[in-house]
Amino acid sequence: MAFVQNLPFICILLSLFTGPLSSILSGKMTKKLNLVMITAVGIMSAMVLAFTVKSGEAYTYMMGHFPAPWGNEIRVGVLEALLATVFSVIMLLCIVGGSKEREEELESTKQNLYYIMANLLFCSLLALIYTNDIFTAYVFVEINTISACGLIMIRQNGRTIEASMRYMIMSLLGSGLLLLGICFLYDLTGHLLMSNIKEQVQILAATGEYQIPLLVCITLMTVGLAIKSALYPFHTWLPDAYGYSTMSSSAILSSLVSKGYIILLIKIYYRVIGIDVIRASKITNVLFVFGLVGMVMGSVNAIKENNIRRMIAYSSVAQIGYIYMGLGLGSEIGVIASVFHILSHAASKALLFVAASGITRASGKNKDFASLTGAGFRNRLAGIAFTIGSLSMVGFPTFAGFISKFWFAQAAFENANHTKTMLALIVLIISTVLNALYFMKTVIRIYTPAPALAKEKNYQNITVRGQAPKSFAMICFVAMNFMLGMCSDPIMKLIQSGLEMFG
Amino acid sequence: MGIWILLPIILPIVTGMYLLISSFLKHLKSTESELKTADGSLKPVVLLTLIVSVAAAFYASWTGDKSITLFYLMKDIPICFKVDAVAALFVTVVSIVWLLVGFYAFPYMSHEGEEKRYFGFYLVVYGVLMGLNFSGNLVTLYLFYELMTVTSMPMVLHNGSREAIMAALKYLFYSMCGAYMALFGIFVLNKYCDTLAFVAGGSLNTVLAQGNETIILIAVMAMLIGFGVKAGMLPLHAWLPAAHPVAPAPASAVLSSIIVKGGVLAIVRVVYYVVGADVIRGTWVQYAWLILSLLTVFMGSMLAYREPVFKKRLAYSTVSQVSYILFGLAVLTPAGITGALLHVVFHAFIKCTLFLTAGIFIFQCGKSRVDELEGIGKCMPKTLWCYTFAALALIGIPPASGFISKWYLAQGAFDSQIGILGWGGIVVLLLSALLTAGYLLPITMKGFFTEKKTEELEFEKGEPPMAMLMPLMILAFLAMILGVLPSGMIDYAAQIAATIL
Amino acid sequence: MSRKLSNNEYQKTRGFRFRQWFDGTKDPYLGEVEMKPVRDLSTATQITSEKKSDKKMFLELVYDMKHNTQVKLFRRLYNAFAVLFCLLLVAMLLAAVSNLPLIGVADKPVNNEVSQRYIENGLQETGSVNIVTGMILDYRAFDTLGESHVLFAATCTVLILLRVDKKGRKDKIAEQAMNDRLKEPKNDKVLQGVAKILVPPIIIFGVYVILFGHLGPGGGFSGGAIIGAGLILYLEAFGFAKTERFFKESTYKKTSLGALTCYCLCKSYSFYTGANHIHSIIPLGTPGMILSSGLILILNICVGIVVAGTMYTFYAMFRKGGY
Amino acid sequence: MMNLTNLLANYGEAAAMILFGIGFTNLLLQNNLIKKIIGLNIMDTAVYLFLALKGYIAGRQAPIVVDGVQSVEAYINPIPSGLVLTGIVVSVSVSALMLSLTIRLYRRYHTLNFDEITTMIKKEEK
Repeated sequence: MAFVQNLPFICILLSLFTGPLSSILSGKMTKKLNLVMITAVGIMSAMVLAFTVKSGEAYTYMMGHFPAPWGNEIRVGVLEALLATVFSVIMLLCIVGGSKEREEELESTKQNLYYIMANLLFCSLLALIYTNDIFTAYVFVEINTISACGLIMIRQNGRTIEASMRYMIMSLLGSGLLLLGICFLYDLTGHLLMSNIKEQVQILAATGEYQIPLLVCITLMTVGLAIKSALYPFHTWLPDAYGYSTMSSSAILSSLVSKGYIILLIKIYYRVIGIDVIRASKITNVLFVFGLVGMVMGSVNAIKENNIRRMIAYSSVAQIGYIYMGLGLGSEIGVIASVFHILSHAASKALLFVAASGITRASGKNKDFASLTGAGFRNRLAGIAFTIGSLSMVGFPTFAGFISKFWFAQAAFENANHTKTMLALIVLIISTVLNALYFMKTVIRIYTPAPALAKEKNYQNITVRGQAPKSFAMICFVAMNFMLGMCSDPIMKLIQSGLEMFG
Repeated sequence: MGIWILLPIILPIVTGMYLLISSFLKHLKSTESELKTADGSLKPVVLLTLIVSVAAAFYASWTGDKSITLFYLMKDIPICFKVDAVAALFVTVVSIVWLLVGFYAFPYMSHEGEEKRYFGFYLVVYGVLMGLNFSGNLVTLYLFYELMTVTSMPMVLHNGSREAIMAALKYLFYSMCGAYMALFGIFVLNKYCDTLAFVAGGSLNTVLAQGNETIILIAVMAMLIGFGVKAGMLPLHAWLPAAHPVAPAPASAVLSSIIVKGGVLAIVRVVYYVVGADVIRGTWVQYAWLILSLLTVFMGSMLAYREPVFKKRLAYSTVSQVSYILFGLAVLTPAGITGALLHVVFHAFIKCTLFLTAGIFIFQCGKSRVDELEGIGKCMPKTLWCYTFAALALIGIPPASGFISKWYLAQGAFDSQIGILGWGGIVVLLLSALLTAGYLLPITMKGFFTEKKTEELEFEKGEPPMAMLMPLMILAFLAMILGVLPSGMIDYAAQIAATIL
Repeated sequence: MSRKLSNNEYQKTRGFRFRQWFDGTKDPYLGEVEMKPVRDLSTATQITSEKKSDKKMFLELVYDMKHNTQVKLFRRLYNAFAVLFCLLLVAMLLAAVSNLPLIGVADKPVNNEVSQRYIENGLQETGSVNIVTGMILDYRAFDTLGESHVLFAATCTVLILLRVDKKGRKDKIAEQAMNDRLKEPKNDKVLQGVAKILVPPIIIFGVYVILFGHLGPGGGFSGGAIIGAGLILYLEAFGFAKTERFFKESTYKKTSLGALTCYCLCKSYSFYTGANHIHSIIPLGTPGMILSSGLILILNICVGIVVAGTMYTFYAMFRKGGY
Repeated sequence: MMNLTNLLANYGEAAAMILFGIGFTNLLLQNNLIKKIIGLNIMDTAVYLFLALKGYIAGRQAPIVVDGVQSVEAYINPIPSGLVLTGIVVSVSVSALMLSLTIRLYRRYHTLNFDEITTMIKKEEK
């Protein structure tokens, strides 16, 4: 067995171990440690990606001395490695980009706690991506929830604490349902390991036993994960949480955490239940409908919003709607489009958050549009970055957003059901127009010159060097968006092959 | 060889970007006095770039067909450019107008301020338009169409006043709506066409299309309406009268003479080069399109007739005139297409002239309402004569150019099998021609023949500087002369029509 | 701006914080000052009036169903929806349960080769007499690893929320903490007497439960909880002053760090060797002896330390936001 | 659909499900934060009850090897017990987190009613 195959496990253990280690170090040290750790994990994941692409097949890795159904194991394929790589890059950039805010908004004595939370969150994301055991997945979902809550409320004011209360309530409902679904599944199949569960489920589906419990536990797990990943009607905690927590937390949460749950859901569909059973169970239609509603309502709420951070938060509600719409189409290509959209949205939304914070810093940290006027001139790089992010969100060609929209449309066409096709296309266009409305409004606002305002409120200009980490993050994110938009083909191929070896 | 196409696209964009960035840097040390001061290096840079790229554009478009593929945006969807007859026609018109208006704009913008930003965007938009005209497939076209919207918007909100911003938002939102309806169409066609590249006569895959006619027709209709936004077609025309008056005169001149033609070009490409005319002939789509365009023609003229503000009146007349073109395209007959293409050229020159005249009126004596212009001919006769020629051409009085194109439009309406709509169309065209006379000529009348004595008129300045008058005269002259000896152009347009039908 | 410093620099200074705390400005957007500042008696009346106004506001916005129709409508809808949802859920679950395999019978999918191997070879493979311990600490150790980190994460969140930083803002809770200290120890003879008798056996029992986790019922979690309970009882009886002689935050951090590190290292060793099919050098020992079953004993001790520390930390934090 | 004899036989699981519903409803409907947390705990407990019943087999011992008997017939299924152990730890940490959040909210807004807290926050906005 090649040494490279150990790397995923080493990644998980490393990120897990840096959590406790950070607890005794000082804030600065923990930051360094955290950055080093994430970089190392990114490099290792890239190596794993290269290895899996070369070998062209997924492999399983025993966690312990005991083979599959008895011990835990993790399973590594192209898709997992790809996601791990991209996630670590985005995590790194988010942490780098938000360092200044953290220094100002967090108490000096609680800096290191932030990084503990970040490390544990990252670890849980990796574990969710790699694990092949559904109960392990549950445990790490809980870690994910708790540490995400920590990231929200570490900047302490009424809004964030209330928001994290809402968040906890919602996600506890979700994880309760998820746990119950897992128990049902265990009861029906007698296994906790995904592949074995799939075999058993196939047998059950063939013999037609336990149909109702099977359906129920599919529903439970789907609803649970949908609640946790803030699908439309369950999004109430989201705007406050993203709007008032410190910037890097918002970026990480919106671009990674909710995606982690969605990936777990995809994993459950493909590896635990089997996609054909899912299709037969028609649960996808429910997701489809909720996704469509989310796509529209999220954008509508975003239009009504007067606080830029909350606006971006609402737009990510809409984007999650896109992803669920893709899943709901139920076709292979739909899922591919969703996975690609997970990547592209992660890139562009994190960019938007970083850029927005840059803009608000140039406007005396006010987030309302009135005081953002002309901020594009006060903080040039942030203005440009925000524009690019908005264009990517709006689906401007040569940026990531356009490609994912294009693939969603293709997926809609692949779908046999014509009403679904038309619905998907029409809602796609409508929500795109709404996106354009509020993003372009913001862009025009930040490029309306207002020297008078700036003078009267004495807003400082922020140079590129004056915010070096943020500039670095923004440039990297812009490059990422551009890359995803320009050469989407290889990534699409990766995702495709990854999904093939996923099930 | 194909590399020549890139020059007129890249060069202006790069130069414009340079200008923008430098003006941007200037903005940072934002003391008003510094912003006001213009620097001498601007004019030579802009003119040099314009001339070089125009020359390159001519060279690229008139030395045989060529094509170039930049890179693949997605699997089998390249970003590629291609020269063909239509592209050559549009490129020529755009280049001439852009160059002349560029000359005109220098004195004008000197009192609007922010020249660097304005000319930066002016150049960028020129490059983008070149890309639009040369684009070789639908996705490239869409890309440059969006770019055109985004980059031409700052010219609208040049003086960042509140109504300017509102108008720009309106413009942006309408165009984006249209673009996304078109995008929907692109998604559909990508499924049912062999290729999104432009093939004369269309490349619809009949096997795939079997049984999906409805969705294809819906898609085509969506694209017609979507691209029709730029061309000011009926349901989504409202941005035009809002955006033109607030923009500075040179900007509104190019907006209504060139940018709107971008929509026309897109429609030509979609209908005749991707879908194919036969697909929509005789379907509800054609009739809907005809009816919409005719309604727009009539309504535009009516509104223009009632409009007191000069530039707004011209904007409404643009709405109606561009729909002449759309009508010509919609009848799907060679004569109709010929007329439409001719009208594209003529209307570009004419409407440019009219807007520049309006600009001169504002520039010299700050008069923007029609009723204030009484007796203007006494103090600036040359300008008013140019205006009058252009007006006559637009109305279509022989031998002026407008007559030719309208003649062909009418002929196209005759020999198309659209029954009553053909006749109705001709009636509407004549009616709207009368209205055109009704809303353009009074200015000439009042301008020259007024009861007031010369000393009663309160126009502080006389004729504008030569740099503004010259382009005006050239354009007016073009508008007339093309009507006097049109044979070359008619053959060219007829040839295009023959190839694409 | 009359001051020398620019606005941003000034906002970083202590003086600015102090002033903000002093006049009690708090801005939900900036959120520098979180707690309500200490108010002296002169402002008490104003506070009460504020309270009154709040009550009035609640009456209008929350409770007044008659006038505030939209609240009423929303509440009605929400409740109806929620109840409906829950009833639906319960009905669904019952329907599912009614089709599940029966309780207590041996032949159902749950009792398959997995549990069989755990029971039949567990003793030999893990060396642990207590099969459950063997399972969670050796067969499925990855879950348990995650689990102990769940505890750790929870502790950190509680620290984030409730820890009062001495050198940080000194505000209301700090005050409360002070008073709390002054009151202690509440010389409650009975409590102290009982504690004197009970605490040592409790802690010893906890240690026993941990150490015999692999031989009988018990294990790290339960034992740790017991030790934590003992510590809490001691704290209640003798107060923080005495407790801090041997248990500070640093103690918690160091012990839990040590425990988790040890845990991670052991597990990564066994994972690594297991995955690469290297024979693990850890002897399993003879089952039934206390020093047996390889790593399980060590892991139990680690878990026990973590859990005990966590329990005590929770209590101390809730009690007065510090050790 | 509803197999009643089975349901009666599985009375324990049915009870667990009803408990789960109760907890869920509490978490959803109660305005008082403490009651919400209690609801959460009820929910978790219901799941543990369910799991414990999964493992139970009539007339068998707890899975601790007594004098060397290692036949499957002797002991109940150990897996659910382990899962319950994990679940308990998770719920302990989560409720600790929720409680500390509650404490903070109470210190700041002097009330436990979630609606009141939200209205207070709205007031702060103004």
